[in-house]
Amino acid sequence: MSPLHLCLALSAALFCTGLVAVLIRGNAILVLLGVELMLNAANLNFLAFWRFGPGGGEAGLVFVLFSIAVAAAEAAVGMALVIAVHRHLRSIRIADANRLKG
Amino acid sequence: MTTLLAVLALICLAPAVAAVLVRNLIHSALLFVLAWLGLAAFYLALGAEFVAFAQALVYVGGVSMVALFAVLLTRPGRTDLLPPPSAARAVGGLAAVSLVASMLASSLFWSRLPSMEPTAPIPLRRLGELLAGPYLVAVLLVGLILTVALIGGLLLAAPRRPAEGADA
Amino acid sequence: MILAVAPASPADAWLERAPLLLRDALTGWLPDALRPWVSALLSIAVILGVFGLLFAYMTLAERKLLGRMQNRPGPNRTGPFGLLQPFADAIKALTKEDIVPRAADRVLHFLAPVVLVALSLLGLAVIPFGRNLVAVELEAAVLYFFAAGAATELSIFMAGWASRNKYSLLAAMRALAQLISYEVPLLLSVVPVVVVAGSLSTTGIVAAQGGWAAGIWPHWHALTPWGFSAFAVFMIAALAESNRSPFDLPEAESELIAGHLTEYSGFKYALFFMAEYLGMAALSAMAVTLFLGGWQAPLGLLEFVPSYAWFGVKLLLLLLGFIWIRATFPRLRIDQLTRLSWKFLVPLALVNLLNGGFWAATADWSGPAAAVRWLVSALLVVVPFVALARSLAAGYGPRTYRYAPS
Amino acid sequence: MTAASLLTALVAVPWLGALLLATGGALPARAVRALAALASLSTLVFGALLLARFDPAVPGLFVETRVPWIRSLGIDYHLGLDGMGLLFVLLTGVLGPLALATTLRRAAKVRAAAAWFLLLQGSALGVFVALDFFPWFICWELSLVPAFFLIRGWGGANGGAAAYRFVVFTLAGSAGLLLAFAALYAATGTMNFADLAQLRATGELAGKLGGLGTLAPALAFLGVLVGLGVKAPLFPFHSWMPATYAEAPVGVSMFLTGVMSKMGVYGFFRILWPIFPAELRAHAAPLLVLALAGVLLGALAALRSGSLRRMLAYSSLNHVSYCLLALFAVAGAGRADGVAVESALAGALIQAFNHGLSAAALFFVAGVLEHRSGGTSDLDRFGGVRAAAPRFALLAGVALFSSLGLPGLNGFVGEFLIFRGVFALQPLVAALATVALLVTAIFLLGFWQRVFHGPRSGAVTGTFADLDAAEWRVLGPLVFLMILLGVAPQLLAGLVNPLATAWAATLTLP
Amino acid sequence: MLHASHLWLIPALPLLAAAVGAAAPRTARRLPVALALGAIIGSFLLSLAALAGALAAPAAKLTANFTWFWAGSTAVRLGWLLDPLGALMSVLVCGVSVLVFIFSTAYLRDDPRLGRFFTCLSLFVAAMLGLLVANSLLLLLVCWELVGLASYLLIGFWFERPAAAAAAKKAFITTRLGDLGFLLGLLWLFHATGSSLFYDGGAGVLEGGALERLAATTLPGGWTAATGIGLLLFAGAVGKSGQFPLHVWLPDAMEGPTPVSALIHAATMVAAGVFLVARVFPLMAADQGLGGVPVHALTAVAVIGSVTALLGALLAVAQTDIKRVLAYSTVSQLGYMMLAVGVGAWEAAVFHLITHACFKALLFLGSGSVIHAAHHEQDARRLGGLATRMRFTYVTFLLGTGALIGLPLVFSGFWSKEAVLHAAELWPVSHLPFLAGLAGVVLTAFYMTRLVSETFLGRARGDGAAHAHESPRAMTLSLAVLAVASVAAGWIGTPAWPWLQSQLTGAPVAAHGLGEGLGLMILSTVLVGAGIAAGGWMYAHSPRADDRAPDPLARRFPGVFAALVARLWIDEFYAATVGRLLRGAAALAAWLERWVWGGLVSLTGRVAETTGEVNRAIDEDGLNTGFDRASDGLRDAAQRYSRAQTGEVQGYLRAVVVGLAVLALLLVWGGIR
Repeated sequence: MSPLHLCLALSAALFCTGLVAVLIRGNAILVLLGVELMLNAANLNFLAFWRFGPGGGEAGLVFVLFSIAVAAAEAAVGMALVIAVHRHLRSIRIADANRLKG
Repeated sequence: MTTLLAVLALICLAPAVAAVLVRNLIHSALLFVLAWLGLAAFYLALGAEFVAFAQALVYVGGVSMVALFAVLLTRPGRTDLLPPPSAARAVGGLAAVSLVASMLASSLFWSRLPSMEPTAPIPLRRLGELLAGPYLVAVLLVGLILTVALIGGLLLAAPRRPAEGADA
Repeated sequence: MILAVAPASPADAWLERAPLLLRDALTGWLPDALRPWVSALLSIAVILGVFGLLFAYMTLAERKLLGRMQNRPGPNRTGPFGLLQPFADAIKALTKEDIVPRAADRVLHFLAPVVLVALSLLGLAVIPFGRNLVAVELEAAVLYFFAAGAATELSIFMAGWASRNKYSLLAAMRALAQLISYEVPLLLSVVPVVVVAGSLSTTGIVAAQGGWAAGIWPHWHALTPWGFSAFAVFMIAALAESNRSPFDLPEAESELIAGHLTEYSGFKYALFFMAEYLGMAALSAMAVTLFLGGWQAPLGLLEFVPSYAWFGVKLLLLLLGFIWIRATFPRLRIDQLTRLSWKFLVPLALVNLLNGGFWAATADWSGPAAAVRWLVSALLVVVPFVALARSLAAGYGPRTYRYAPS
Repeated sequence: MTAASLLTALVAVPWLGALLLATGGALPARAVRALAALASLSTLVFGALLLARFDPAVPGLFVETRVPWIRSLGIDYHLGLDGMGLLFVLLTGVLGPLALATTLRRAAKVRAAAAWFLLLQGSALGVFVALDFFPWFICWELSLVPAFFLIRGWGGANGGAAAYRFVVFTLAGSAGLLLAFAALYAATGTMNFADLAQLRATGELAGKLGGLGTLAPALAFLGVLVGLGVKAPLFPFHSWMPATYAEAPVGVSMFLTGVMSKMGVYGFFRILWPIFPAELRAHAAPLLVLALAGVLLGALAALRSGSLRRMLAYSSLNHVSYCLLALFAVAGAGRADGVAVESALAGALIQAFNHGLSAAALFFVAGVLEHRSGGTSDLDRFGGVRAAAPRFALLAGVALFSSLGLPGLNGFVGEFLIFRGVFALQPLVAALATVALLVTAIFLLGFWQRVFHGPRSGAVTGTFADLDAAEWRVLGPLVFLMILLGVAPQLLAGLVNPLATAWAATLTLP
Repeated sequence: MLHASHLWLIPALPLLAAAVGAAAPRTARRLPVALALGAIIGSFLLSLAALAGALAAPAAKLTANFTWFWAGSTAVRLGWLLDPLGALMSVLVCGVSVLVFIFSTAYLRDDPRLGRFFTCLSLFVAAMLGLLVANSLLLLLVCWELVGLASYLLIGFWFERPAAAAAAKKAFITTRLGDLGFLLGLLWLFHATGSSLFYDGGAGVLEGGALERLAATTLPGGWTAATGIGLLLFAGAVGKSGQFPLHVWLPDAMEGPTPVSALIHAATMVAAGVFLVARVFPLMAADQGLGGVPVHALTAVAVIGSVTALLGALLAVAQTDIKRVLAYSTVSQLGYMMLAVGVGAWEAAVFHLITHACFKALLFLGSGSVIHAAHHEQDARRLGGLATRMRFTYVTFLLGTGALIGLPLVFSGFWSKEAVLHAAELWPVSHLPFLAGLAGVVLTAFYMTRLVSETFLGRARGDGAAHAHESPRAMTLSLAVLAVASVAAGWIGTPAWPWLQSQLTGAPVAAHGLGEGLGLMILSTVLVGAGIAAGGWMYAHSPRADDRAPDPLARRFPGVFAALVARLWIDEFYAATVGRLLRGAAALAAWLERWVWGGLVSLTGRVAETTGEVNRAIDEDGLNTGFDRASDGLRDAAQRYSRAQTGEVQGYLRAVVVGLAVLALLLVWGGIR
């Protein structure tokens, strides 16, 4: 098994783990963390192909940096949203936030 | 190399899986942190030093803090311990697992990826030149996004507790 | 072998090379494959030993100095001048009962101090203690240092949460707010250094500070206007990061009964204590590296003194400064603390970022232009400082009490 | 400063000012006015700097910057100035601050008004310096937005309706413009004015456009013509104008007539003239009739207007039509004597500048009258203003006679050159157009007689004040320029002569 | 001696005075007066020097040309011209101006806007002098218009009076109508010759080459360009000099202060038309005519001039306002001048211009003195009996009258009028101008006698006249100087010593004694006598009893008199034709604006609206019922399906992922085979 395959396998596994978190955890915070994990998995793919890919892919590395920055922004806004939702509904269960009407 | 990576992958994957399954929210979040740290180590092993430290700094220092704050501020009590409806959970799990299976299968067994020699790591200075050169606009845009996110987070969460969304 | 003639360069002086020679002597007999591992272990051991001792005597020094400053003798019973006091304390802490509350999250309660100490030590790996004396040579060392430091916050949270005690939890929250607030100016004050030195590597930054202007004025960053400003911001933020007075709210004994440490006793408590001092030492070491020229001698003719000695002197001076501050300033309120960070230090550091950029962009100015460069840079420090200080102090007068406590 | 940064700063500084004002917090009104005035005056400063770089020996662009912008579409960030552009930039520099001061003087919501106005000014400048259709069109359209809001929010009672009409009309015209350039782009792959003119000069353009369809060249020409014609305005695309000028706040009316109508004239010279010369020549006769109709009917309609601002609006139509008359006469002339062509072209540009000055001054006069009378624009409500406000009457009189084309004031020079050129090319048209001179005199003097002469009556009561210092500051410079440029027209002619000569030379080539 | 390149100083001095006066604060009354007086005296001295320079070389056209600005690559050039005509006229204008200025200081002493008055006067003088020394038709046009502006300002000086304001506007617009011709003529000239300079070292438009070209260019109608241009330029002169049919503004212009009437509307500005025609005489005469008969632009000048001479004299007969009488008299005399130019004797015209300027200024100032004394009463019917109360004014007015009606031998008007009539008699084309001139002589004598009788003789018929007394010294001084000039100015151009003619033409004119025109002189003397006799019989013999009494002439010829009082309904005719045409055109334009162009817009909107309405109707009545039913079904179905819409994000996500998984599986398994 080559390192590239390993990386891809880990990436896929992490992605699925994140996905499972998103799908089955009822808590909004964990859902958000799951999303973060999925992003990480994507980052790992970038890095893997940067390192073991056909070469010349400096962009892969740089992209990961941007991706991390954006993920941080996403986390901040997401958590703020969760807090806002909690203030409104007194709950952070995603299932409770099923109305568009405030 | 592969061995090291495999060990690190396990270090990374195990907490992640545990985090998804553990019922205690705080534990779950802390396990996520562990997973991210493992991932940072994995990056380090891949030769992406800068990215690894950035990952640690941002996820361990930033995202995890935000998440923990959110957990504490929302005080879910025991509610999170209730599982979602079991049928839905089963369906979701099944779907996810099938997806995992298909992806793993495709990526590991049937892909015709050439096995490449690892490229040389990029010197840090080169990375700086890249960021300040061709990617300058992107850097500025990311800065803008972060600023907007900061302000947006503050606005969303601020009315009662001004400090809570303040990092990122 | 001792050479009688004067060495050609300070780097060749035997005293300078003594640690390396010692290392080579110790590892020289090993097979090649093992040598890096052993020398790494050796570095770890040395760091642990030196900083362990430093921790021990820092506590003593603190108590003695505080005592002196408060007009009392301080510990003087154990050993001559109380010199064995730290060891007595250590033995006491080790032999005390380890109490874990029943409701506590046992795992996290245990993990918190361990993680904290471990992470506090991590940062020391990239500090160049002397010429060629660095445990791990990293390109992104500065980044690494702060990434490692970021995890300390986590362990404080763990400690607070795992205790299942509302005081602990509140203290943990306050600690987090404080750490996050001061992380920003801390990092921002470092950025101009990186910009000017053009390197993220600690050795590179120290090397950039070598040499003297006009033979007497060291090229230390703290001795430039922007560097001075950054240094000041860094040190204030470092005070807060290491939970030292006057920013020691999370463990404020009088308000939160020692905060997140409430439910800790014995050796775990000692570990927290140790982590605090180690963190302080690490940040001070970083400050020395970034701003005070690292191991560089202040004057050319003092170069005969070994570099690690210079580093030690500087580090000790900073640490004594910490103690001095603790003895001098009253504790801040939580709102004052956050306000200081967001409304004063962060803007100041941001302006200083600009200042550093200006400094880097004008590196080739010389002669009269250099004077202009200094002047502009100084203005960029003084003007925002005055403006921000005024706005920060606006509305503060002698304290009045509108509502009498009933 | 480099030329490129000068050009960019020229456009960007008013926009920056607008941005600052729009996003800045609640500033005191005094600070808003000062900031706005500063941003607005920057145009004059940059204009002066550019003037210092002007080289009469160069007929084309004396400053230019061209940077690829959107490579995939072949769009460049192409700015540049020749004498003509500089002329209009200077006009904007003179009128912008004055109109701004007028707008802000008594406006509610000063900050918003200032921000909109600066946006308007910057956009107008963008039109004058952009040489690629893409940035040019952005500015062209962008100028509509602030104008709309200024008219609607700060205008008269029917400002909303007028603003809608104005915008709908202009947008309809712009649609034509856009389609035409879409066709040009489809045919040639470029939207750069200079490139298109080059293609035109080498004769490739016709073939390429023809490739789109036999009607394509004519339709493209028509689209551009309508787009520019609405703005200028060219008869009969002017129906938006009287209501708009009458309802807009005075300062905006000043700017609309002084600068924005010149955007249309400028477009005729910058786009239609170099890119569609053949079509222009082919359709010169009907266009000449339209311009003549604008000249005559504008003057006649002004004669019938009972409201001051409507009268001035029609007078604007009349004056702007002179410029177009000159252009169409030249276009239709083919190989004609160079002296006449030069004269007509130089005259048209000079007239555009001078009309900007005098029309703005007259609108300001109308604004002063309206303010003093509590908002009425009805000519019958005034009388004897000269007795009540002699200084005002003096300055207003200079503006009026300048508009009337009295020799010695600036209005004469342009009209004389236009007539000189047009007479040589189309004597009959020139003779007919002179009738409008008479009609102009009749309605302007009629206005003067009714409002300024006679015993005090109507709204002119004892409290009717003479000009105050702020009004002096607006009207004084305008009147000074009118006299200066009337006596020394070389100041303007020097800017446009190289271009006029060059154009005439290309026209007289076999 | 003044060099041509310094000629600009002559107009510049008053212009400066005007500029300073305009900028001076309103409260400073004395400053503009002092400046204006100083400037005009300076200009007077300068023009004397210029005259000396011009007379030193009468035939040489001394010029100083310069470039005003460049239009394209061609220069627009202006210039100054020093020749006897211009210099003489400058001296005249300055001289009369000095006197009028002095007069005005007294006449308008109490006016609050005295400073403004002198500022305007200075502006006028500056422009007039510029007009005289201009060597460029363009510069001449510029000054021409500025003169018009000054005239406008001064007629409307008392702008609070609606009549004055209306008269000012009428004057400006009527003259501008003529100016359109002038402008077109200038444009044509510019186009044809490429220059507007009169003399430019051989390249000017009044010099050989250009004239030949102009005369050789023929138009479709058989006219030459010279004729066309000449006629167009003459149109300008018609407007400015109050020639028929554009004479209507001049009587109305009497609404201005009397010194203005004297200076501008009698002595100088109105003569500018004559000056213009005299100036471009070579151009107008360039055409050789048809078949040897000089039928060209000048013919029109002669015809218009004679018609005006007769018409003005006729209309003057029935006027009661003393200034209006004098105004129509001016119209008539200007007609004489035009007549003279038209028959080719432009030097005679200039001669008459000079003498006329002196005596008409005298008459106007005299009337001003009367009006001033009679408390601004200027209706002759309410005056009378002033001869005893204002003896000095009476005597000078009589001298002026003598000059105007051409009492033989002594008075200047006699000599100049003889020169005009003599030239007309010799005109080969037609004798009608000559006859009209003779008729005018009778009428002139008649109406002036009537005027003098009504004003000065008899009893005072109004309060103003009853309490009148002699005017102040400043006024009488001016009257005295002008009286001397009115008498003496004729001696410079008698047939016995034709100094003026020879200086003007630049060639010696033979003195031929009194013999040649003796018959004509006797004839005109007789005619003058007849006019005086008729007037004296009707008016002096039996003066009116009071101001209500009907005019003696009206008693005898009521119809004629009514027509003359109504000024032959010319104004009404214009109002009914030109005015209505213009109003109609304007109404049409407004109508087009409102209904056609505006209407098109509303129509477009209306059409869009109607289409929408129709559309709506079709939709609602035709299609909607069907759609309603279908919609109901849809709604029911949708309600059923919408139960899947739980609002649970994770539910949706699960669905998505299941779908994705299926797809992925398909792809993967599909990819294997």
